[in-house]
Amino acid sequence: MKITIVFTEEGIVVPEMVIGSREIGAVVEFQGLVREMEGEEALDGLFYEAYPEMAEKVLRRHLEELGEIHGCESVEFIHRSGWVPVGEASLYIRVLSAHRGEGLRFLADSIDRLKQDVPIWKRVS
Amino acid sequence: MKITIVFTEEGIVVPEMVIGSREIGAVVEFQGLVREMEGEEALDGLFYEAYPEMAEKVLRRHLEELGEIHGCESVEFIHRSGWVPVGEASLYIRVLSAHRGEGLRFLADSIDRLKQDVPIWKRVS
Amino acid sequence: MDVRGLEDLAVVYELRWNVMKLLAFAKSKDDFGFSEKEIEVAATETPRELVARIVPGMDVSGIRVALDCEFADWDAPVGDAKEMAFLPPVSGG
Amino acid sequence: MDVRGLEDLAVVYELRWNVMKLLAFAKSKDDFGFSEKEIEVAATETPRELVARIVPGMDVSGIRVALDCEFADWDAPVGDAKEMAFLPPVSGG
Repeated sequence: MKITIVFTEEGIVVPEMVIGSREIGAVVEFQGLVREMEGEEALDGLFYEAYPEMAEKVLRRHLEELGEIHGCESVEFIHRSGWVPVGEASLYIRVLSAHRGEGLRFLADSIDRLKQDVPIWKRVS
Repeated sequence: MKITIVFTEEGIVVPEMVIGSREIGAVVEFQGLVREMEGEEALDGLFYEAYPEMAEKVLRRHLEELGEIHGCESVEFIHRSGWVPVGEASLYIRVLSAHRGEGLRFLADSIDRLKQDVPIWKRVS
Repeated sequence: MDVRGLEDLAVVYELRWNVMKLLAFAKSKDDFGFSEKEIEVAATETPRELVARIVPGMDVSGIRVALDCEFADWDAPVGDAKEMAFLPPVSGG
Repeated sequence: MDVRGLEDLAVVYELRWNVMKLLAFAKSKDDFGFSEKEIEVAATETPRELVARIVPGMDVSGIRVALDCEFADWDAPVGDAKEMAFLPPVSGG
């Protein structure tokens, strides 16, 4: 499985889509946007902090495992750090796979695993 | 829930994203591409036929129900008909929701329901 | 319209004939030999009776029928519907 | 290196001191009072011992420790690791 992981301080730009195989039947994309309401509080944005070297390593291992489990073709994963204003994306994921089921499961699992132990933190200010 | 359904004979162009609320936290997009191998056979593409008036009606009812069930903000649904070459999209769906779980479930269910009884057919030539 | 029971309904319908548009999709086009056709139909006639009349011996098992863009019963009268569609198993997506 | 057992390993390690980079992330920065710091560490010292030495009384429950970008055990010797990181519960996404 082809895995691309990017941590960036800049605004996320959706990468151009390259369909490398005539056997890709499903493209699943996810964007996580910063929301205004976090609990009771109205925010202007969130500040993300990462330990990028470790985050890359831990995340890559998860994505490789999920690739084995679900059998997808490729994943592009972008996480923004620093200040992210409300309405902008902190996270972008694109999964290419033969069928939708495996792409959707890969996507859901990859976000669950991101939130499990990948060293990235957000704070309100 | 805001529902947009389009049937088109043209190539699908991903519509510009409009985030209408500061409470949207998840954008889930799906593209279904025509694959070369259908069973044993190598294809150049697929021909899609629709009964668009009824497809729109049946699909809208499904999406409204799923909106009640999962509580999403909006869905844009585009299905192409006519000849679709391998590697191009026959289907595009974008769901906006507060959280990823509801958006992912909405997306998965909407494709299941599409394939259940929405009057659209594909054939090899 | 003052209708008190099924028999009265039948009497009322018996008097009415509609011009109905028939649509056959996908494989049904081959089965029926047309994709679109106009035909006179009595309000009391059922889709199954209509098919038996226009394509005798036709087997509609596996095919769904719709009236005015709603799934319908093969054995219920068509009433005032203006459009009947024959729908083989769908395969969109 | 010719090592035959844990005791030999301890002897070998005892002799070695590393300069290690410590990293504290998120809330740990406040707890530790630094975000980055260099410190001399014996190969036999455990992360828990190191923390007790540099921030006496510090409670590390809920915090994970990593050595060279891998999750590590609070109670295993740091060995040759060059970087130790203190990781409060993550919240990315």
